[in-house]
Amino acid sequence: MTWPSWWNLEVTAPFQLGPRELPGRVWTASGCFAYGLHAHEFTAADCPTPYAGLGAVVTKTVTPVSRAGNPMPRLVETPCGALNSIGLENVGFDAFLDTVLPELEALGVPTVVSLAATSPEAFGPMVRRLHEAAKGFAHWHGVELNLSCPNVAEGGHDFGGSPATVARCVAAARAELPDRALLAKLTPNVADIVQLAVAARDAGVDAVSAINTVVGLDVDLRTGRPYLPRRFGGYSGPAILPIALAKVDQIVQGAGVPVVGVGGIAAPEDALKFFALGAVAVQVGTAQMRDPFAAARIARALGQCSSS
Amino acid sequence: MTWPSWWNLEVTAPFQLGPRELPGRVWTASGCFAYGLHAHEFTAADCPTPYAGLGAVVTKTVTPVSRAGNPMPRLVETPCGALNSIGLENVGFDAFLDTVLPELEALGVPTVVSLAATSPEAFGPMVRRLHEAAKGFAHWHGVELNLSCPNVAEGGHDFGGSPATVARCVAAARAELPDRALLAKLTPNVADIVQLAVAARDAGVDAVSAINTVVGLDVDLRTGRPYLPRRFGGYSGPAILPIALAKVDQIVQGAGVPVVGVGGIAAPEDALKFFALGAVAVQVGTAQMRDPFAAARIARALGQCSSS
Amino acid sequence: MTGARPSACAAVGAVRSNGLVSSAFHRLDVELDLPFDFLPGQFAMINEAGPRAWTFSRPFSILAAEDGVLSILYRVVGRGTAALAALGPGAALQVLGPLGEPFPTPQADRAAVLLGGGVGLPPVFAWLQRWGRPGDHAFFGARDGGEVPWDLLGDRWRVSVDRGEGLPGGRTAFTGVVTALAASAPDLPSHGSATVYACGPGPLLRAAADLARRRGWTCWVSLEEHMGCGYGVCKGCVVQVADDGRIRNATCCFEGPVFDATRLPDLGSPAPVPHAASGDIPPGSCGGAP
Amino acid sequence: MTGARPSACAAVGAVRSNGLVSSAFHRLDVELDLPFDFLPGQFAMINEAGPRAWTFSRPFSILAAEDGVLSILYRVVGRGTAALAALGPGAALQVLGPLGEPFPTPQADRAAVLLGGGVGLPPVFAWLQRWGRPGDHAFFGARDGGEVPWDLLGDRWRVSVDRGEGLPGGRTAFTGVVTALAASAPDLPSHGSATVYACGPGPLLRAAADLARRRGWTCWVSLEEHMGCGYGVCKGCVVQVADDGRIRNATCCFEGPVFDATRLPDLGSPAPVPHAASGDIPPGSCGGAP
Ligand SMILES: Cc1cc2nc3c(=O)[nH]c(=O)nc-3n(C[C@H](O)[C@H](O)[C@H](O)COP(=O)(O)OP(=O)(O)OC[C@H]3O[C@@H](n4cnc5c(N)ncnc54)[C@H](O)[C@@H]3O)c2cc1C
Ligand SMILES: Cc1cc2nc3c(=O)[nH]c(=O)nc-3n(C[C@H](O)[C@H](O)[C@H](O)COP(=O)(O)OP(=O)(O)OC[C@H]3O[C@@H](n4cnc5c(N)ncnc54)[C@H](O)[C@@H]3O)c2cc1C
Ligand SMILES: Cc1cc2nc3c(=O)[nH]c(=O)nc-3n(C[C@H](O)[C@H](O)[C@H](O)COP(=O)(O)O)c2cc1C
Ligand SMILES: Cc1cc2nc3c(=O)[nH]c(=O)nc-3n(C[C@H](O)[C@H](O)[C@H](O)COP(=O)(O)O)c2cc1C
Ligand code: FES
Ligand code: FES
Repeated sequence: MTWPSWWNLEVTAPFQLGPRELPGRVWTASGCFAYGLHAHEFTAADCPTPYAGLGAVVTKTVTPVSRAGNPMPRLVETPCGALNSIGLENVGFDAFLDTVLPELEALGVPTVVSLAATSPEAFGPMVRRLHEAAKGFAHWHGVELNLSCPNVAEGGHDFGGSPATVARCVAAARAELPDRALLAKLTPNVADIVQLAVAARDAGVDAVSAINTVVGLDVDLRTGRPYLPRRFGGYSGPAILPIALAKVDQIVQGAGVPVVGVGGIAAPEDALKFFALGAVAVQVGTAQMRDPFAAARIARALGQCSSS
Repeated sequence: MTWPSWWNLEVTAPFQLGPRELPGRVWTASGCFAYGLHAHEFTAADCPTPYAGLGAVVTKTVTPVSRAGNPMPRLVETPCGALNSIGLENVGFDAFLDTVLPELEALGVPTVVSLAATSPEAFGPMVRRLHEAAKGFAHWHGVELNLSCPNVAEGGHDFGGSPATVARCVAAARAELPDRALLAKLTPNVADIVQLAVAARDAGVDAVSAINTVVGLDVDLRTGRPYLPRRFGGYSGPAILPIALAKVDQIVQGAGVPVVGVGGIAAPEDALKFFALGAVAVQVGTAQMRDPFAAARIARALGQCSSS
Repeated sequence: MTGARPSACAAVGAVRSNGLVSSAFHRLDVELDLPFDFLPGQFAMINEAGPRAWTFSRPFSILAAEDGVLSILYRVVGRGTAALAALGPGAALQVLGPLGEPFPTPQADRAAVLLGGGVGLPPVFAWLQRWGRPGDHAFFGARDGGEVPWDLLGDRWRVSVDRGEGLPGGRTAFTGVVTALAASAPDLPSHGSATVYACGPGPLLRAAADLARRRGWTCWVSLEEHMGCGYGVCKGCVVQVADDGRIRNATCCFEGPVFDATRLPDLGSPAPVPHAASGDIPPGSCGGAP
Repeated sequence: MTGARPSACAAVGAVRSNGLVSSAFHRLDVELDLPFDFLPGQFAMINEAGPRAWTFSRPFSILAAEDGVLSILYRVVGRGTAALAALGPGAALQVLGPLGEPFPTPQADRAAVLLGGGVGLPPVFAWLQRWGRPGDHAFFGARDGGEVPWDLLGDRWRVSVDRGEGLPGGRTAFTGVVTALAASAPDLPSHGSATVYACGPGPLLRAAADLARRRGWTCWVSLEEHMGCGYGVCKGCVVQVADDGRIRNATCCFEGPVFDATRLPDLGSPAPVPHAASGDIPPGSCGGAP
């Protein structure tokens, strides 16, 4: 591809995000690359490893207790994307701290840990324990709060929908995380995402990640019923790129907080669009499922151009 | 295509919608077929006219005074859809009543008139004038309130975002429209579309149309700036089908009001998915731009199967 | 302008042949399932058939339509035209046309001056084929000699090129813009006695309008704008035209693509005046059309 | 189960050949840009390269991989396989593999009973090619005689068909399900002295597990589940397995697709017990995974 004249960002150079310097601006998104440990021996003709040039692997969201997730089927492909209903299947916070994080550190994988909890205040103790367990880890760079989960303590509504709750989550985590980057991942399923970003900013976040998946549904024509057992799924992939770009633009213009762009990135050009709007970094989700080297290839393509 | 066994709706047979019987369940959507008058002499090998089997043409939204619309470019194609920023260019309500509506009546085109206004209360007088102008018209079946426009009287926010305002719009129109179908077209750019549908239902609507376009943005890589002069556009086409299906399902399950499904329909299978969820009718928008016979072909395909 | 247009059909087509006719121009011949008639200056919306169709069809001027075969000439500039160029014989297309306002027919007392630039050739080429008289003048401009579809043009067309490269043996071409070639032609019609028919890039159209103004000729231009529907329903292709001294939006696809150059402020004709009333709803995020 | 798996590569492939090898099975041979090794039972994720790639690649068992050419056998069942069938020589593919847990290698004291149903043939076929010994038994079942890839199978495979139609001259086949053919074979290994390797539709796997249970044989089955990533990262392909008497989710792509049939409640093996703890967040609309 030919590169636009305005483009001059070094995506594979370190950059400062809050208290922490991260090694690059192209990351993998939570939930689409597991804990980052399944592909480290994979090979490709054009890329040394799936981590090459990556700024971070955002690990699959972990919850205080492990989860078995939702019934199958959990995925539907649509013409330009997919719906997922994984239901946050994960190994649980303890196993994550005991086995996953040390392995990432040993492999030297730059890591941002995605967390979900059952109440805003539960994030504080989780972050504190993470901090203790990862003391001295050189490759653990930050925490991303997944705020799109039902808030059990407050009636099952999404954490993510209320600015006040977003603020409480961020404040609880920030208090325990002075020296690593803190990100809040916002849901697009609201009328005004800028309010959420402002709340996160005021509560001390270093950046917001936008966007998580969009609520969608597909019908199984054989039965006439929703294809996913829980009816709704999270819509991701190229189809949501224009929606993600709109939300990122709104936040950049309206909230004055650094933004990590997520949603629909499958090619270097897609990532460029987020950077053009002012995103400080990007995450590759669904495309990483098809190609374990997707983010690395995007980083390489964008890196080559800025260094030439 | 082979038809699912559960499918038994007669989409090209008349059906009752509130006080009015409409001739069919496949309609064209507002803004994608203008006033329905540009294609009536078009021919196709497999369809007698673009109106064949249609339940209604929903005309381009008209406003009290004509509008020149937004600057060019107004459209961007995305891999699975498009963004538009037409800016409601329209001939204005007077010209619509004087020239457009009589021509539709003369041609026998089943018509639903889409209206927007500057305050909720303005809908009352518009509907009254429409009613007077169309007295005795056999093919004018109803009004669709486009509630996704800025509410000037109330600070420029979208009419469509507030249940209370939706209720006022519907009530104002309903009072003047005892004998035609009244629909409210809802915006998807809210946290909870069910609340809007409930408000519309309680204020006396016969059905809600869901959805209007989703806010999106595309970047022009040559300049690094948003491609559309007004940054944001309305996202439509196959990419939004899963979002529209989700919203329609939420309304059908949660609001108990008839729903007309709109968003992403390009093939008979897409329309089937809305009917499977309980929609009483569907509208074809963006696909009608590519093919003036799109809705007619969908009606024909679905009609053939149910009558066989 | 020219009276009844042939009515449009939504046809299904199959590629008969598709390939380069010069270094940059592809010619596509499509067999249609419906009879297809057109007037020079009209265009067709073309798209792949089936699930690979793009959201919007692409507009192409009609080069010819004979015995159920539609021909266009195109340059690859983006994704749609690249996809088109990859299609082989038999590939299925959807075709909507003929569409738009054609070029006016000839006037007995006026010679025609045809100006075609690059892939703006088809409408003026079709005009000459259909209406051309011995005294009409045809000029075609391209970037270089390799780009020129010499066989298609035959002897009637005088050719200009920006750069002299790629000229095949035995061919001559003026070096410079096509309007300069036309202006310098020794046999040009006198003041007030010609009509210009022009299609090509913006600078060509501006130069054509300017030439016509200076010579007192009528000037018809065929414009290109981004299009959504091509048949007047989406308002996605408006151009500004002057009517009664006021500027208003006209759809390029339905009121155009052919316009009288004097109605187009963008071609330097009348002085622009403010827009017609924009209604009482402010611009911004608007229903289905933010 | 079998020790070190070859590590996977994300390769770029070009179709060498792609066509029907029976009335229903297509064989695709792809040249890869990287060396490719595999163990029988492993699979590859395959997708078109470039902008026409589907969101998710599709999993196919590996039939063979020799000299940089990967071969699969597939049936057209939906949009991805239909698109695959339309590709001609030279078409670009993306290939990720080999993936998943292979079938165990042979045990000296046990004969192998290979059971392949329909497009479940590749993993058991590849097993026989790689590990087969004279005393092993190979059974293949298809819907009818036309569906059977006779040339590929050669003489070693005994064939069953649901319906006798389409049998080419000189070929014989048992009419009935493939497990009935196996159960009725006169030369079957005795109780406890065989290992079953099975791949095919659910009913075949259940019948295979049942046959093995009754005969005291070990039984390995290769499962099919919908897949997103194929390499263990999305949790989109879980199957329920019994571990220590409890049922938990295992990824079909990474812990499988080959499983010991006795661990699979769905094959009628152990009695299902409640799920392992699901954590303290209720199911429902969950972050990125509603
Ligand atoms: C009435 C009319 C007749 C035309 N006739 C011909 C013809 O005979 N032969 C031919 O080769 N082309 C013709 N065009 C232009 C042709 O439609 C565009 O080149 C084509 O749509 C580009 O599609 P794409 O997907 O390849 O490019 P895109 O990826 O859509 O765009 C590539 C570049 O082309 C520009 N572009 C896109 N569409 C248009 C457009 N409609 N007008 C001007 N610039 C555009 C874009 O801004 C961009 O810079 C005509 C256009 C119109 C409006
Ligand atoms: C490990 C593994 C190995 C496989 N090996 C082969 C093989 O060697 N040859 C072969 O022809 N097929 C094989 N399959 C099945 C193959 O992956 C599917 O047929 C293919 O993904 C269907 O894609 P599609 O787009 O054509 O169908 P879709 O449109 O995706 O679906 C069509 C139908 O197939 C079903 N389906 C889709 N994916 C799967 C799946 N993964 N498993 C079961 N049913 C599915 C759908 O529910 C639907 O009924 C294998 C599957 C797995 C998991
Ligand atoms: C299978 C799958 C699982 C996901 N799991 C999570 C998760 O655990 N936590 C989270 O914050 N986001 C999760 N997401 C959302 C992605 O991180 C990302 O925000 C979203 O998919 C949009 O980006 P994309 O279009 O690049 O996929 C998941 C997405 C997918 C497709
Ligand atoms: C070019 C364009 C113009 C539109 N104009 C209007 C409009 O005037 N009024 C309205 O209610 N909706 C308008 N819409 C929205 C459509 O009616 C429809 O709700 C939306 O496009 C989703 O359906 P689709 O995916 O089938 O296009 C417009 C959409 C497009 C693409
Ligand atoms: S392209 Fe739609 S009105 Fe001209
Ligand atoms: S398919 Fe993604 S984990 Fe198995």
